[in-house]
Order: sequence, then C-alpha cells, then structure tokens
Amino acid sequence: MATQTPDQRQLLEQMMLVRAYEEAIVAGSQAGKVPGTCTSVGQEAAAVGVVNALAPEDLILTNHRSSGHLLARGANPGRMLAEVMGRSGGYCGGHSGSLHISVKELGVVLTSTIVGAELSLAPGVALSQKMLGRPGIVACFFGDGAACEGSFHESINLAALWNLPVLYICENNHWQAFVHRREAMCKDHVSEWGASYGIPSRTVDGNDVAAVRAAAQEAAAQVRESGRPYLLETYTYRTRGHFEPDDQAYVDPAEREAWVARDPIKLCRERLIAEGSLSAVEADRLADKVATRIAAAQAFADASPFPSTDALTRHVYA
Amino acid sequence: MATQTPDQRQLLEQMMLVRAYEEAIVAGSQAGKVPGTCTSVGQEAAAVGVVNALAPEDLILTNHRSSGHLLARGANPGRMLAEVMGRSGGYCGGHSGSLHISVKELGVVLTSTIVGAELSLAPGVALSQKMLGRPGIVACFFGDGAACEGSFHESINLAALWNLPVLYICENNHWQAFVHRREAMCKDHVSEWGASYGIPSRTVDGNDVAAVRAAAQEAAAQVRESGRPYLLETYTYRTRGHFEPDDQAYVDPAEREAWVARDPIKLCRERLIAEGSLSAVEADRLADKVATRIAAAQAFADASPFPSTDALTRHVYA
Amino acid sequence: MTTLTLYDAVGAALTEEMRRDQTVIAFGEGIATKRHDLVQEFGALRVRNTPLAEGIIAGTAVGAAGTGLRPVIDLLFAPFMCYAMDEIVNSAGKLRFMSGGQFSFPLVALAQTGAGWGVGAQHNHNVEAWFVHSPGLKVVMPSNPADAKGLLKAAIRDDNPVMFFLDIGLLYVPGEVPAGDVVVPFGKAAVAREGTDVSLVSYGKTVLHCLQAAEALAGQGISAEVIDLRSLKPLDEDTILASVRKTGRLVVVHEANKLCGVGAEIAALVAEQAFAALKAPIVRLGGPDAPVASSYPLEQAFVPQAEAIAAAAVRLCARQRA
Amino acid sequence: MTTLTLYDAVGAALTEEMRRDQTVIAFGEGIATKRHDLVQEFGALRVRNTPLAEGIIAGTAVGAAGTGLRPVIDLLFAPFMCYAMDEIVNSAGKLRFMSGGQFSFPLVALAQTGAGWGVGAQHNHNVEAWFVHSPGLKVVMPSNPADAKGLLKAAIRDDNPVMFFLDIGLLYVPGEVPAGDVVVPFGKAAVAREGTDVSLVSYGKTVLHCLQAAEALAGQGISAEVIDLRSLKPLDEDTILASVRKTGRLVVVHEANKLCGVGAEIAALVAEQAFAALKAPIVRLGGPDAPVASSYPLEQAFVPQAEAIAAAAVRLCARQRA
Ligand SMILES: Cc1ncc(C[n+]2csc(CCOP(=O)(O)OP(=O)(O)O)c2C)c(N)n1
Ligand SMILES: Cc1ncc(C[n+]2csc(CCOP(=O)(O)OP(=O)(O)O)c2C)c(N)n1
Ligand SMILES: [Mg+2]
Ligand SMILES: [Mg+2]
Repeated sequence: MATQTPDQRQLLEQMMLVRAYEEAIVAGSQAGKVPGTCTSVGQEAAAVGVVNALAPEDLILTNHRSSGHLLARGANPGRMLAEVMGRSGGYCGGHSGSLHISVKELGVVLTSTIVGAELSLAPGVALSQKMLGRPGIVACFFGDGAACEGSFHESINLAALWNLPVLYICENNHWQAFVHRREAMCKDHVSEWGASYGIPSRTVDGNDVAAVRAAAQEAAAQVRESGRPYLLETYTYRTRGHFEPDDQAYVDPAEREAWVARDPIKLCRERLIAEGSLSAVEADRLADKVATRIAAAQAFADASPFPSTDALTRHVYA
Repeated sequence: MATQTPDQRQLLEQMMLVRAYEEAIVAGSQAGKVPGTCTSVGQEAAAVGVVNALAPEDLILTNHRSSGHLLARGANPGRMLAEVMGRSGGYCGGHSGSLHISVKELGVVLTSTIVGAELSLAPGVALSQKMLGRPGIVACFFGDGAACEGSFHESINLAALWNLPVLYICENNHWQAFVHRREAMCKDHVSEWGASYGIPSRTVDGNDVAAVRAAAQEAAAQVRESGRPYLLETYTYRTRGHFEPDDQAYVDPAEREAWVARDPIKLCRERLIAEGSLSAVEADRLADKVATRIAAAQAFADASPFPSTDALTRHVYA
Repeated sequence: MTTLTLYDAVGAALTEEMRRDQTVIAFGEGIATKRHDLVQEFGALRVRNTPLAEGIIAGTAVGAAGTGLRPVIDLLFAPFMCYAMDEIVNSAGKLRFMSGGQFSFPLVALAQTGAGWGVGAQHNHNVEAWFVHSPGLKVVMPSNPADAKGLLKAAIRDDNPVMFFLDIGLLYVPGEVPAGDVVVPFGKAAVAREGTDVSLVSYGKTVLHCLQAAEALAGQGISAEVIDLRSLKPLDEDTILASVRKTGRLVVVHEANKLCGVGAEIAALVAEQAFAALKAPIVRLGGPDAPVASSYPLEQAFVPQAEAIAAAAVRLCARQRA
Repeated sequence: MTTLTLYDAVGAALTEEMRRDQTVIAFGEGIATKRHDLVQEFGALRVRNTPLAEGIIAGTAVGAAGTGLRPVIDLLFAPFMCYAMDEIVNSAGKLRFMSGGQFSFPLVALAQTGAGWGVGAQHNHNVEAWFVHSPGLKVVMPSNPADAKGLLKAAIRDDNPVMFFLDIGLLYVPGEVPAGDVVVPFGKAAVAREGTDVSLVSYGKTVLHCLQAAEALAGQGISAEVIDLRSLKPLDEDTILASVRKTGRLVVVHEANKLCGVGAEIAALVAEQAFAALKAPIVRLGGPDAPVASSYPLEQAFVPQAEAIAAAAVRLCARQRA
C-alpha cells in the first residue's frame, strides 16, 4: 500500500485535471468561444486508470471523447484548448478542433471522430509495431456505440487472427449519443462479444480508478506477453450530456443519479481520505494546483491566433 | 420412416437437378456461352435441406452461389439458364446474370452479390413481414466469408434487438473465394459467433440432406414461434472451384478428397439404396428425368434472344 | 403560411406523410429521442432509435423498402454515409435494375451537410455529387424550409431511393412555409431571382450567397438571375439552359469540392447544350480539394461567399463589354 | 522491353518495389493465393490473404501507412470499395489534414473496374470520380501495361493514398513494357496520338477506342489528337488545355456515368480555361445513368465505342466548316 498511495494521488490529480479542463471547455462553449465538443464527465477514472497502465512506448488510438486520454498521457492542456478553439497553437493547428486531436509525439495517433474508425485503424498500427520490430502495444479506446459498428467485428477478428498486440478498451458509458445502450444491444456487457473471438475479455468497474488501473495493467501485460489482443470493458456512465449543450431531457434521472453518487473523483478522494493518505487540506491544494494549470492553459489558448486562410489547403497532400 | 422415404427421394432428385443444372452451366462456360459464374457442387444438401424446411410464405435472401436455393424453391431452370446467359427470357431479363438472380414470385428477394449484403438486407425484409402483419419468416443464406464482414455483426445484433424473424443460414464451405476459412477466422464454426448475441445457434453436417432438413425445420419452427433470429451453420465443402474456370491449384487435395468422398448426392443415394427405399434402376430413372429437364431448360435458354439495347436504361428508376 | 426552421419543416413533412401513409416509418441513431413527438403520435414501432451502425440502418431501409414499407432514415452527418455506401449504392441504387424491375426501393436517407458547426472534416463534407454519379438514386438539397417540406413530401412518395441533404447552415434559420399538403416536385429548379446578364446557379446555402451577390450586382447595373436547383438528380436541365441562353454567362456555385462536383456537371451540360449562347467562359466557385478545418475562420473561408460570386459575375460581364 | 499483360505488369511493379523497400507490404482477399510468387520471394508476413472484409483491409492499410509501413491492398472489384469508404475517404484522405500534417498515408488501393467479365453492376461500376471528388486522395487509371507498371511504382513511392484502378477489359491484353526501374510520374498525361482538328481526351480502355476513332477519322481527313490522362488526380490540366487550344474541339470519353464524372470535370475545366479557343460545343461520351447489365451485348453497348467517338468528332468538325 505504501508504494501505491502516492501513485493514487497522482491518479486523483489527473482526474481532477481532466474535470477542470472540461469545465473550462464547457464555460468556453457557453461563452461561444468553443464549437461543438464532447466532455467525459463521470468517466475520468476509466480514462486515467487505463492510460496510467500503459508504457511510454505504447501507442494510443482515441476518439471524440478524448480529454482524459490525452491529459493522462501528458498532453499540454493549453495546446489542447487552443485546438478546441480552432487556434493555430493547437496540436493540429486548428484543423482538428476538439473531436480528433492527435499528438504524435505522445504516441496518440490517427484520432478519428467517425465512431468505429479507431477500431478499423488499430490493427494496422499494431501491424506496424510488429513488422517494424518496435516495442509497445496499441491501446484502442472506443465506446459501446462503436461496438455496434461492423468495424468492431472486423477489427477484433483480424487482430485475433494475425496475433496483433491490441488492447481494446470499450468505455461502456451507457449512451450512444441520444440512444441508450439498452436500445442498441441485447446484452449489458460488450465484453461478452469479445469472448466469442477466443481472446481474453473482461469488464471492470470503470468508476474505480484503482480497479481500472489494476485491470488494465494485467490486460496490457497479457497483450505484451502473448502478442495477442485483449478486450477490456470499463463500465461507467456519461453524467454530462453527449455534447455541449445538451439538456439531457431524455435521460432517466434515477439512473444518472445513481452513477453521479459514484462519481469517480469523489470515490477516489473519499477513499484516500478514509485511508488517511490524503488530508482535506492536501485535497484543496490539489484543486488549486489544477485550477492554476487550467487558467494558464486558457490564457495560452486565448492568446493563440486563429490560423490564416492559407492554412485552408495546407497539409492536404504530403 | 415410411412417410419420410418418398420425401427423401424428392430431396435426392432436387440435389441431382442442382448438380445437372450446374454441369450445364459449366459446359456453357467452357463453350463460352456463359460469363463468370459460381457453382455449388458439393453443397447441394445444405441448400436443398434448408429450402425444403421452409414454408411457401417464407422469404429467401440468397447470394452469388444460389442455384441450389433457387431450384429447390421451384425456380424454372430454363429461365435461370437464360438469365445466366444474359438472355431476355431470364428471370431478370439478362440484367442480373448468374450472380444475383431474384424471383419475387417465389419469395426469393433482393439478391445481391456483394458478399455480406444479404446480411444487411435481411432485417429490413423481416421488419416488413412483422410490421405489415404478413406470415412467413425470412431465411438468409450467406457464406463463411460473409460472416467476416461487419454486416454480420450489425445484422444479427439488430435482428436480435428488434425481435425479427430471421433464420440465418451460414453455409460454411471452408472457402472464401481463394482464401481458406482458416486464414480468415480463428474458430472453425461461425455458430460460435452467434452464441454471443443471445440467439440460438447450431452447426449441422451440411452434407447430410436429412440432417440439414431436420435442423432447419427445428430452427425455422423456433424462429416462427419466438419471432426471434436463429443462426444455423451448415458445415460443408465447395468441391468445385470458386468460379468458372478455377484450377483449384491452391486447394489441399487431401482436404478436398475427404469431402468429395462425402459427396451429398452420393451419401443420400447410398443411404436410400441401403435402406431399400430406392433401387439402382429407380436412381437411373431419376438421373434421366433430371437430364431431360435440364436439356429442355438449355433449349429454352439457347432460344431466348439477347435483350435489345433499349434495355440499357430500363428499370433504373421506378 | 407558418414560420418554421428547416429542421422543423422536415418534422412537419414527416408528420404529415406518416399520417397519410401507414407504411412510412422512420429510424436512425437518436431520431426517436430528438423527434419524440413522432414517437408519441405514431408509436415506438414506427419511429425508432437504432444501434450505432449506419450500414445496417441503410440496409434495413433497403430491405424494408423492397418489401412494402417506406422508410425514412436519418444518417446524421453526410460523411457518416461512408459506412452505408454499399447499402445505398450497390443495393438501393442497383437492385431494381438488376432484378429486371421486380423490386422498387421507396426510401429516403436524410443527412446533414456543410459548414456551420465547426466540428471538422469528418462532420462537414459535401458528398452529394457521389450520389448524382451513382445510378438509381435521386438527390435533393433544399435551400429553405418551404422547399425542405415540399421536397421531403415528394421524396417520401417517390418510389425510388432519395438522398436528402440538409444544409447545416440553414437548419435553424426560420422561413415561411405554406400550410398543408404542398409537394415540391423533383426536377424543377426555382428561379430565385430573374435577371438578364448572368446566371448564378447554385443549391443549398450558397443560393443565399448568390442572392446577396445578385443584390450587390444590381447596384452595379448588372442583372443576375439566380437559379436554385433544389433537386440535383433529376436535374432541371431546361431551366438551366434557358437561363444561360438568355444571359450568355454562367457562374456555378457550391460548397462541395469543385473536382467532379455538381458544378462540373452543370458547366459541362452548358458547354455541350448552350455553347452557342455563351458570351464568356464559365466560372465555377466551389470548395478547394481539401478537407474542411474545424477552426471557424477556415470553415467559413471554405464556402464561396457573395463577394467572390459578385466579383466573378463582374469579370464575366466586363469581358463581354470589352 | 518485355511483353507483359497489365495484370503481370502490376505483379512486376510490386515485385520490384518490394525488393527495393522492406516496408512495402501487400494484402487482400486472395492476393497471397493469386500472386503466390510474391509470397515465395517476400514471405507470408509481407504478402497476406485476409478475411473477407474490405473495411478492415482498408482500415488496416491506413493504420499501417500512418505508422511506418507502405501497404498495397487489393480490393478486387471497384464496387466492393463501398465497404471501405470510411477508411479511404474519412481516414486515409483526411487524417493528414486533420492532424495538422503529423501523419502521412503512403498506401495504394488496387481495384478492377469496368466491362469485360459480364458479371453485372455490382462488379462492373466505374467509381473513380468519387475519389477525384474526395480530398487527400490521388487517383490513377492506366490504359496499358507499361503505364500500369510505371504508375504503380510511382504510387507505391508516393506519400499519399493512391486509388489505383485497373480496367478489367485491359487486364489480360499484352503490351510492351520497358525493363527496369521506369517510373511514370503522376499528373502527366500522355499524348497517345498527335492531331490538330479535335482533341479526344480519355483514360483506361476507352483510350484505345479513341485511337481507333482517330485512325478512322484520319481516313476522312480529320486529324484527331488523343490524350491519355493516366492520372485523374492530379490532373494534367496543361496538356489538356494545350491540346484544346490547338484543336479548338473537345470530345471527352469514358465508361463511367457521365453525371459528375471525370468527363464533366474536364469539360468544365476547358469551358473555364480555354473558352476562347473553343470552336464548337464540347461533347461528352460516357455511360448512361444506369447500372450495367450482365448480358454481354448490353455490357458492351454501355461503353462508348470508336464509331460513336468518330461520329462525334465528325459532327464537331462539320460545325466549324459549315
Ligand atoms: C459513424 C458515426 N456515426 C455517428 C456519429 C455521431 N456520434 C458521435 S459520438 C456518438 C455516440 C458514440 O457513442 P459511443 O461509441 O458509445 O461513445 P460515447 O460518445 O458514448 O463515448 C455518435 C452517434 C459519428 N461521429 N460517427
Ligand atoms: C464485398 C465483396 N467482396 C468480395 C467479393 C468477391 N467474392 C465473391 S464470392 C467471394 C467469396 C465468398 O465467400 P463466402 O461468403 O464464404 O461464400 P462462398 O463463395 O464460399 O459460397 C468473394 C471474395 C464480393 N462479391 N463482394
Ligand atoms: Mg457510449
Ligand atoms: Mg465460403
């Protein structure tokens, strides 16, 4: 426990950073500074837990709901915010916007906002790793919605068949935009689909950051060792809307509130405090630290100019 | 047994008709009268067994390897041959050719040669049956190759979710054109994939026409009763090439010969003779009968004119 | 007359057609959530949410249309149709012909398209020309709520698959819509403004830019005619050709990539059929051969604006005078 | 010089490029079976059969290309690409731009296209214009084995996704191919025959029909220039415009549907950029807005033939003389 404690504080801090970052985005959206964007409020443990189980040489494929993956990986929130706001200082020079930020230097590759595309791209990335003799597995994040696309079937079948080192992480957050998971699949767990391909698969409580990290560590180790895919499902809940703004009128309040009560940041903080490994003062200090970082990020993004129109046709062809 | 015997003779006769029809196609292909076409030699029991388990009001979706489904359903071999030869007397006026013959009057609907398309179309056909209050389930034939397309996943998930009366029949013939099933999926049986959707699924020996029919009868009854999908896999082998001509140089002769030894027509004939329900003379008489029908069909097709060029843009828009 | 946004005009057409015809059904990723009033009126079987899988949404529509229903599907944003191309192009567009006319496919596929939300190239990509190029499909794209309602009624009644594009930039702009059962037939362009010196031919939101340009041109003594195509296939060749035969000058304007776009088709049509009437080169204004950036100023700069349209028209008219 | 079919020229280019560059790999539905010699030389990891799933074949190519490999994929027949449109259009074509240039996608997608096998509209459908219309993709379609080899070498070396169309009608026709490392650069059309009275612009098998027409026209005293585009994007605008500026007359010919096809693009280009040189209307000859029937005579009638091309040229030249 002694060695784990400081580490869990880092996880807490990362989750708080994600939350604060997304609060800034929401504020920006409400102020008209940020166009259509998705947050991952309520899902921070699922993102932070998995990313912290990866090695630096591992590659990540993420999707439209990527703040947690990026920030946990060490992305600069200022450059992320700038990107979301369409500024030239963003990671993709404003070409991406919020939905498809990729950061090659951090191993976050090829982000697509076509739901299911991360699944179609992952085997090829793993094939490169394998054929070019590079270390590092490929972590592919996708939603329960993406699991309904045919690319789920095609991707897992190929990765299993070709022995590709892909850690598939399905963030089952109960929603596929405005459609409840129940309206889209008969079973509760995407991991049940994984089993039929003959690959290991498992569901973990996605709101418990320690459990997620432990499960992801074990899964990543298996992928590393076997060179074969693994399907890990993080069972969680999207407690803000699908995108900004979203009144969530379609959401069953009882279902949502049960999950809000299990907010991953709250759970983690309470546990650390209960264990005595975090004091209330320290928790406040963390909050201040995170707020300061996000304020600086916001300042950076605000100061970053819009791209000039000659960027219109830049980077189309290599 | 007494009631089954004449019936099994009909199945035998149908299989012999399919074989003779496809031999005519092969001859036509060798004579340059028939363009690219696929036969189903070795798979006759899988087709004939299932189609004979269906009711007249059931609808059928088939694919590029459809001779058995069509003939068992009662299609006119002359109009089929005419279609294959691109003649105006064909079921589709020569617009289809061999790969996508549909015969609405027999309930054989919407045939596509895009592998996997039958899967994508089936739920909609079943939805029509259900919403328009029509009796009849939907039998959707597809190959082990089609099972690798994403449409397999999307189709079964939707049919299970919406309670659609689809009998999925996977004809697992070991080949996906020039690729062996082993190079395309980790498991031997497509039925294993079905299980994870929470629908009944099962594999049957596809070379035993009686076994196929019995399994299909049971499956069709379940679909009819539950209104829900069922996945039946007929495990069989394509003993001729993928299309005409095909030297099969890529085929493992030992694997093929083991299946040729279990040729479905031979199996059925031998069993009936062993049971004493068919004499060698009667068997020869069946062969003659079938040959006469196919000769007449060929004469019809040969006499049918090619369509005139004003058919070029006919039936594009309704 | 009532005032409706284009989004609500679509809802009104859907409601009226579902009332008129029991076989009309609607499904898609969230349509039952977003248009919950339809669920309330027509029940949860006729208006349905689906799993997130465009291929099977479109395939199910094709299967259902071929066997007696008249489905309307919502594919959300146009680029998502990439997952449904087989079902749209190879099945909906071809199976009637391939079956020798045994089947027909009365279905409507709705998709939002174009600039306006700043969410980048995988949401904002105008692909209507693909479907004009593909046989067996009809393609429409209204520029205002009234046409949206009338064209959608026509689309639902049509026995062919119709690709129905909704310009995102127009979705929440209100406009006058005639009450009642007003159907806008396919293949009839609207002359949005009459003129004699130059023809500005467009569809979707750039029709409005053409109208602004025409207004500006009027101030400079140039009389511009504005043609709103409304349906891209069937295309109203007669109205286009008649206009160019009158004006002798053509500017075609759209947001989509110029290369092999609808503008290319119209330019080619005119260069073939109204060549003798042309007094000046044809001008196309369209998007560059590039994805669209998310960044607001870049997104806006992608779309041909009134100034550029007017400038092109002035150049063409100057040529003649010179 | 050796004599090769187009099919074998593709094999030769693949072999040479795989020898030259370890990162070139090839996969698809049956490529390891049909081109077993490649497996023998380069091993079962670099040349692979795949499951029957075009989406994941293309997606895997995009993923691999974006991270260091140079995949060549065989998608068999062009209409099967409908299952890979997201991977090709939304991923391969856009992710470089969307990432602000962080990634590039050096991949080649092969597909057979056009009439010749009599297997109907789901095998025979020319969709090259879709990809010309889509940003970030290059598109080529050779008319002979030598160009097939040289263009494929260029395609494999190109850092962008290249859609490589093989005309089925030409696949087994032998032709002279220069030995060794001859690369045919993109964006350079070939003047297949020089002439002064009319420009016949085409690509793929209809180039041969244009050459036959030119031969026939020569007998009637009409000197036709034949341009073989070879690459459809980038398009060699200079060669096209120079030819039309010389001849003053243009016939564009292809097998694909005319509506929003490559012919429309070329007609529009000329009507914009070489208007003053035009002595007669532009003529497009292309497929009708219909799927292609399987029936042999209908399949053949779909494709513009030499007689129709020559007749169009005669009409255009007569106009001038009249
Ligand atoms: C192919 C495609 N279809 C639809 C959309 C629109 N869309 C964006 S996110 C989303 C929901 C995705 O659900 P899920 O995969 O569960 O991820 P989540 O948003 O819940 O994290 C939808 C429908 C899209 N971007 N791409
Ligand atoms: C989407 C698509 N990809 C590829 C093909 C080419 N093709 C036709 S049949 C076939 C093999 C199909 O295998 P399977 O589904 O097992 O059916 P089988 O031919 O074995 O009966 C292939 C690859 C096609 N028609 N459609
Ligand atoms: Mg979700
Ligand atoms: Mg098979």
